[in-house]
Amino acid sequence: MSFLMFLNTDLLVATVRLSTPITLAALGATVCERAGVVNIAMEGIMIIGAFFAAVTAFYTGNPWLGLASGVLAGGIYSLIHAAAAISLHLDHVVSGAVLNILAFGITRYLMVLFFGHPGTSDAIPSFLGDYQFAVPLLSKIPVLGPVFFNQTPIIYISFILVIFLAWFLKHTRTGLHIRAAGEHPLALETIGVSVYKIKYLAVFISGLASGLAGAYLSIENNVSFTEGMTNGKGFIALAAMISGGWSAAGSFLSALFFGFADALQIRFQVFRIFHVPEELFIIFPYAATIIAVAGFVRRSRPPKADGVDFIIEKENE
Amino acid sequence: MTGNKTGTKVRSEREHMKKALDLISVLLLAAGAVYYLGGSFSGLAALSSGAALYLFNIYYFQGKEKTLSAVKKYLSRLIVPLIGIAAAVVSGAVIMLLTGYDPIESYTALFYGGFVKNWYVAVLNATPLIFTGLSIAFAFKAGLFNIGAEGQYYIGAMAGAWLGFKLELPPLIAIILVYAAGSFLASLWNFIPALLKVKTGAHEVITTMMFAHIARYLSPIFIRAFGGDPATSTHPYVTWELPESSWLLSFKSFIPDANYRLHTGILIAVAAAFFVSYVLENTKTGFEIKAVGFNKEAARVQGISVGKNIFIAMMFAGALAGMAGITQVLGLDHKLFENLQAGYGWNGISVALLASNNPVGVIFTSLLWGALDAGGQYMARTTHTPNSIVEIIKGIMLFLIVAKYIYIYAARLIKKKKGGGSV
Amino acid sequence: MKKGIRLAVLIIAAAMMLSVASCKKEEKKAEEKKLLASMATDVGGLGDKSFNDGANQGLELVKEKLGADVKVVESKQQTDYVPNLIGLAEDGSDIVFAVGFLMEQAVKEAAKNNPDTKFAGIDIWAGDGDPSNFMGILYKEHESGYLAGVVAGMMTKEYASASPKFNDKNVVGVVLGMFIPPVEKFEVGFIQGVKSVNPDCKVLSVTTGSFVDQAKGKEAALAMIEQGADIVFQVAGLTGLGVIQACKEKGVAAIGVDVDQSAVAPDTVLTSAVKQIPRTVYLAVEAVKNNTFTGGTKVYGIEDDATGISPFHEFESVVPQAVKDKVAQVTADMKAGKIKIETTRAALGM
Amino acid sequence: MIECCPYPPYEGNEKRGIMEEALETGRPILETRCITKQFPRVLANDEISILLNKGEILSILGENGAGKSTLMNILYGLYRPTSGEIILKGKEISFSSPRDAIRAGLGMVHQHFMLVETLTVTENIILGSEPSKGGVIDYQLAKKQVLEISELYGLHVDPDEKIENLSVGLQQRVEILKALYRHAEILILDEPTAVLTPQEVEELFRVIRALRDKGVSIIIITHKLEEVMAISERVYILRRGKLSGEGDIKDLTKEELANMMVGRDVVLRVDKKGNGKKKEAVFFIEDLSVLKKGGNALLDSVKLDVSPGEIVGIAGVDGNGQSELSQAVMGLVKIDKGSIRLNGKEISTLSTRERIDEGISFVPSDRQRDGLVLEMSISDNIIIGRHDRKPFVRSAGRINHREIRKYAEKLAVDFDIRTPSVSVSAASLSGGNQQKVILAREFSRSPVFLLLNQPTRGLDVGAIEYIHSRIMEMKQKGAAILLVSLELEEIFALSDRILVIYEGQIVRELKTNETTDYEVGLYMTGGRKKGSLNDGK
Repeated sequence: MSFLMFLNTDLLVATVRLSTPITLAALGATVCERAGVVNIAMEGIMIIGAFFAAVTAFYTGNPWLGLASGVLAGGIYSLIHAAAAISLHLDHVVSGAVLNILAFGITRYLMVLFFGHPGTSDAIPSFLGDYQFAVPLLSKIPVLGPVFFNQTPIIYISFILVIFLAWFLKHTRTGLHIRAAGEHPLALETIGVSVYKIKYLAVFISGLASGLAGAYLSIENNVSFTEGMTNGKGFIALAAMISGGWSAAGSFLSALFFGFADALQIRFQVFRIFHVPEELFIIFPYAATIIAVAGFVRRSRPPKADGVDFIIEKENE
Repeated sequence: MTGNKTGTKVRSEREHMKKALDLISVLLLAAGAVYYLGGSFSGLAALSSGAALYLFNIYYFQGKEKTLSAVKKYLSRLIVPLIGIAAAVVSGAVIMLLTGYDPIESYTALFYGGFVKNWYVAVLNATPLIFTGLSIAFAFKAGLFNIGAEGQYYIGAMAGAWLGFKLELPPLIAIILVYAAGSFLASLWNFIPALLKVKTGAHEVITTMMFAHIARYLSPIFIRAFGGDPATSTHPYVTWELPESSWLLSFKSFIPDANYRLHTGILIAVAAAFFVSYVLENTKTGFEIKAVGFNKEAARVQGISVGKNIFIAMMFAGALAGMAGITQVLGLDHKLFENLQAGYGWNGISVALLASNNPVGVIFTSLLWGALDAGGQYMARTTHTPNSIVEIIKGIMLFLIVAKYIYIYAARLIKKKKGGGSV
Repeated sequence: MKKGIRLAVLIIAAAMMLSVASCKKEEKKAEEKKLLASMATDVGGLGDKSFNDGANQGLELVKEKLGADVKVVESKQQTDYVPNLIGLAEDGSDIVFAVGFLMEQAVKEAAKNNPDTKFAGIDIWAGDGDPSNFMGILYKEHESGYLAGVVAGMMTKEYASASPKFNDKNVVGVVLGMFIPPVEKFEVGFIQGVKSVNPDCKVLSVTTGSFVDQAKGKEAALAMIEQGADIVFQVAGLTGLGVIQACKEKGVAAIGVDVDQSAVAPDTVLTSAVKQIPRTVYLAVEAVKNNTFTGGTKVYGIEDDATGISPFHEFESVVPQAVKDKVAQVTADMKAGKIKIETTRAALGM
Repeated sequence: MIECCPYPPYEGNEKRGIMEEALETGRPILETRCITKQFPRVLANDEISILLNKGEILSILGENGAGKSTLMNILYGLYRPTSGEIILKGKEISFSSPRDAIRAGLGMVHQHFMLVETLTVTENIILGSEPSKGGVIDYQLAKKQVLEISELYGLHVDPDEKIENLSVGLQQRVEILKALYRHAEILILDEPTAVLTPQEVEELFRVIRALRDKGVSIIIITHKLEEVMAISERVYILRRGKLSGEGDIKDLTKEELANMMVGRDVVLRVDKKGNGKKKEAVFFIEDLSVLKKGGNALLDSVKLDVSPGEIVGIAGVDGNGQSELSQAVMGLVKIDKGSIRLNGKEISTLSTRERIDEGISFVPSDRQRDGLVLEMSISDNIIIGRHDRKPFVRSAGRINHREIRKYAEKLAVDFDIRTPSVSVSAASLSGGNQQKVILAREFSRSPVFLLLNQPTRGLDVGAIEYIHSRIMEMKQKGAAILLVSLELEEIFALSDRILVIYEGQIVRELKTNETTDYEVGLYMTGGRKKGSLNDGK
């Protein structure tokens, strides 16, 4: 058997599929942190997004409505983080941790209400995976064609979002304001832009993106919602964003790296290349991330005012 | 001359008496705590009489004002948490009503189950939480987020089980050695994250979390290595039982009516909390860690090594989280299960935050969390309310207690109202 | 502000009235003593589409057929096991089920302390020293796995032309959740079954490390399908839903686990390697009702109809008679004890 | 509405005619009436009424903490006044955010620049008023506009450069451009000269005058008397939140201004008597270089020495290697070359800890970032660095809280730290008292060598006087002192010798009494060809 026969296009396609939820959540986190709000709540927001996407798709039979409601639910849920961290001046990490805890309680509670049983939802009648679409011509390009141009809707959205958000941060007014809010919020406030509004917006955007990541899991990659189906992906996204140097493109590449490592370990198992316990394969992507962080990723700088509370009128001047 | 001498004598007598009374009240408090944690409610009586004696002591020797200010001091610390708990309970009730459950019946079951009926379960739940909570709180003090406490917990549990098998020593010595060596191994689990943090600046949130995943998947390999032959053993996916010499003492051995599962790990946890508190408040190491945590730059300028203290904090945090695993294995299970949903690392974050990273506070928040979990189970069993409502209530509680700014807003609002009304 | 307070007061008052009202209703309870059967799940909780749900279905069956009251409580952490089991006993249960091998120690303790209540443990073994009011229930998962393997082994090669779902690569796969005893027995049985009818067949195997990660399950199955697997056996709980989804998308066949999973994707699920937990739960309760309950271990297998494979449903016409005959023959041999099936990877030299 | 006389009688001011005169000319553009701002604990502004005429340069003079900045922040919409009104071009207005103020034609250059360091000049200038189509910024147009304005006012700066790569003077220029870009008719400059060299100050004044000639009305907030005299036409003086005087510059003397500002005569002259003749130097730096990651030098072959009882001043524009120099001395940055010796011992290989033990004390420039752990108590901040020494620690690393408290209380008295208790957090102190905590810590170690980096930054006159006197006391006691300061006034007031640092090199050594601030300023900006050190001697 050829030792490296699994290094094929399918590996890359699998990489993209595995990294999509991570990419989306990491993109959202990038916007959020560029505006100076630390976000560790992606895991919780994703699970909320996944749940509402599945519920809506289940009851309406329309996965596109499910997509919309999952995204929106993520956005709305993230506003709790915005309110807590920005208006109530709660430590951002604390607020994020609370949101993660709450999300699991809420979905479990609602599972029983909506489906009458916990665990996994009933299968939705139609899912976004049915809308796989090959871009004419482009999908014929060897290797890259199937990887980037013959995919399902949310995967396309994630590609577009990477480019869009990188462009958005660089070239739009709001993007400029977001970057300024994370570096020097007072400078922004003093020229008449409300820092609070910008931060709220950034958190909301991150919520939408994480909600989309959740929707991907429940109604595009699969056809039902399962409690805990995010399985730590939100935190991997956090790692991807940090090792991606707080940039859209960097987050995408880091997420791809993790997805690649994960796809690779599955193939290691399929080919049973090493005779060691399976758990060692499962560990592989995590270990690879540590090595990548230690070896390749240099000290990248977070936005200067990341996680710093912003209060305009000081109590004791 | 003589008068002066008598004065001194009287004073010293009073001093002695005060000291003696103080000692008695501390002993009462300690004994009460031990009994209460042992599941015996007679401990509550000892606790309250100890507290009363303490206050009486202040009143008798220092006067009314001091007493009042002491009472005030303790009450003012409690007021925000109590409001937060009350508000969360009310929000929970509203949710239950909206979704068709009976709040009064549910809460009765929740609190009766958590604090009375199954109080010993609350204590069992709290024991590992105190350790992981301490671990996270301690790292927070140094400005680090030990998000991977869960991983150190697994390492501690594995180390505890392994050493428990390997060390064939008399009981007490075996336990001490298991704790020492096991927590050392768990602290080593944080060595690479600490090293990377200091040398390359790699964020500890990434590294400790990745290491947590790794530890989690190592535990099944470990269990298979130390478990019986799956084909013949009675319990194939659990390790063998530890020799009794490495079991922790159970409360039943000195409180006859205690639940037989309740072990003295909780006392070790409480002692650890006081120890951590002591280290932070009264040692130069604690001083340096706090200085580094609050302001790295200023600490560096004063010749305090930031790297060294990050190392100390990470390793110590690892050891504390490891002790949670050790205690669970030596005290409760006496073997290592494949239990990948333990979640003690995660809940440790909650209890640490809830206690504002105060080590002694962690004891109380862990007990509260443990009681809510135990009560939630009781509630789910005796009523129809699903116990996921408890998770929601816990989340709301966390918000309302930690978001102190809510109270500042509220105070301002009330003030404004009053001000506006009078004009 | 004041309005807000008033509103809050109103809500609270309303809440109290409501609850008082509901309390009163419940006071008038029927006095007659019904049989009460109850269970405590392990930390996996309900909705695992595996043993917890299986036991729960058993209780539903009991409720329906024996008219008994049932009660289910979900455990959240290990420390909950004993209080939940004892609590259920104190609630007047006639029999309490402990579900999952993690609860072994707990259920034996509970049984010891509540000698008047019967206890049963799913996937738990009872030894000589164990109390007589405790019954351990084990299953021969490897038998189900073996039968599923026989079907897979034949369909992937000999009868591959029966449906476009199958190819000529002679490869099948197994996706595992976490590597725990019942999972291992299913897998090992499956491999032996495949090899018994198709010695050259390649059996791929991937452990995902989770019972809830659908995406991971799907990816594992896809990786196998890429390598030519045309039948994938999932032993991964909810993760397995992703496996079935992958097979559905790629147009290959899947084999379900624990319960008949045909309903998940009728056109994809060839059959399921089942484990009749509901039935065994029902039997245990029935024994209590008839006062025939005895302690010790009860190992259910093919002879009790507790293991085996589910009907082919939509594949009824696809699966040739030869395969059905073979299944029937193997089943008969198993019942007759003619087939020795290993239960561990170690025994297979893996 | 609270009744308030628009022209309250000022303490000791009889020259009310100007106000009325100004009103009569009918060209006031901005007016405040009885502005009061009450913070929870401080009355920052107490019924302040001022008036700005179109096209004039107005100064607002006052010490730190007199309420100048608060007043300007109210004008700019950052704070809302507790009471009082603002009248702009004859209409009463109320700003709810800076946006309103900007729309109304106000621009502000803050003392601490409101520039985002990672963004380019253009991005900073257009921030908040971006030329855009559908939310997309038209960078081409923006750049063109920026270039046009900088051309118009003669304020040249590279529009594509990042702020972090610009000198302070240029950053200020960007700030002014930012205001002009928004068509500011009224420009408020908050302490604009604080960090500039004399040459840069002159350049700034030229720009200000040019702006005035183009019709911009300007308010300068400052605590420097000389500047008020040099640039402005009219002045208001604030003291403790109240107006304490106002008038035409031509009618006022410096002494009168000083008196109105502080309430007493100020002598910013320190008795610079040395203690006898110069001793052998104890502190040497030779050939010291610190390289940036890219490779260019932050410090380039620096050589200097300091004798006991001597104060050597390092003059330079911010960002020319001062902070690297102090970091190198303290061992906080890796040095690439060179040696540092104290008392004949090489210390450049020692840790920070060991250097402190060798007798170096250090007052960092940023007291909140490098000097104090704000969350810790005053007593902890006083003993930090010696927290592991007897008597503050008993055996086995146990801290002796009683000793610490005793010691801190003693130093709090010695150094006049005003606080209810030494156990409150350092964050609760005023800036001056925070600085005293640092001095108490550092001076009480009886250092052989004392490194001071901007020891009086942002403090009011009283605190500056006090700190200067303590520094002179240390000199008398025989400490060798190296003083880094951006304020030439301070360098001249304290030091015996002046070293000028420019782009990481010591470009000149000058004797204080043989040079002028103008000459030093010239070297600070690299104005003269870099001569060798010996030229000065």
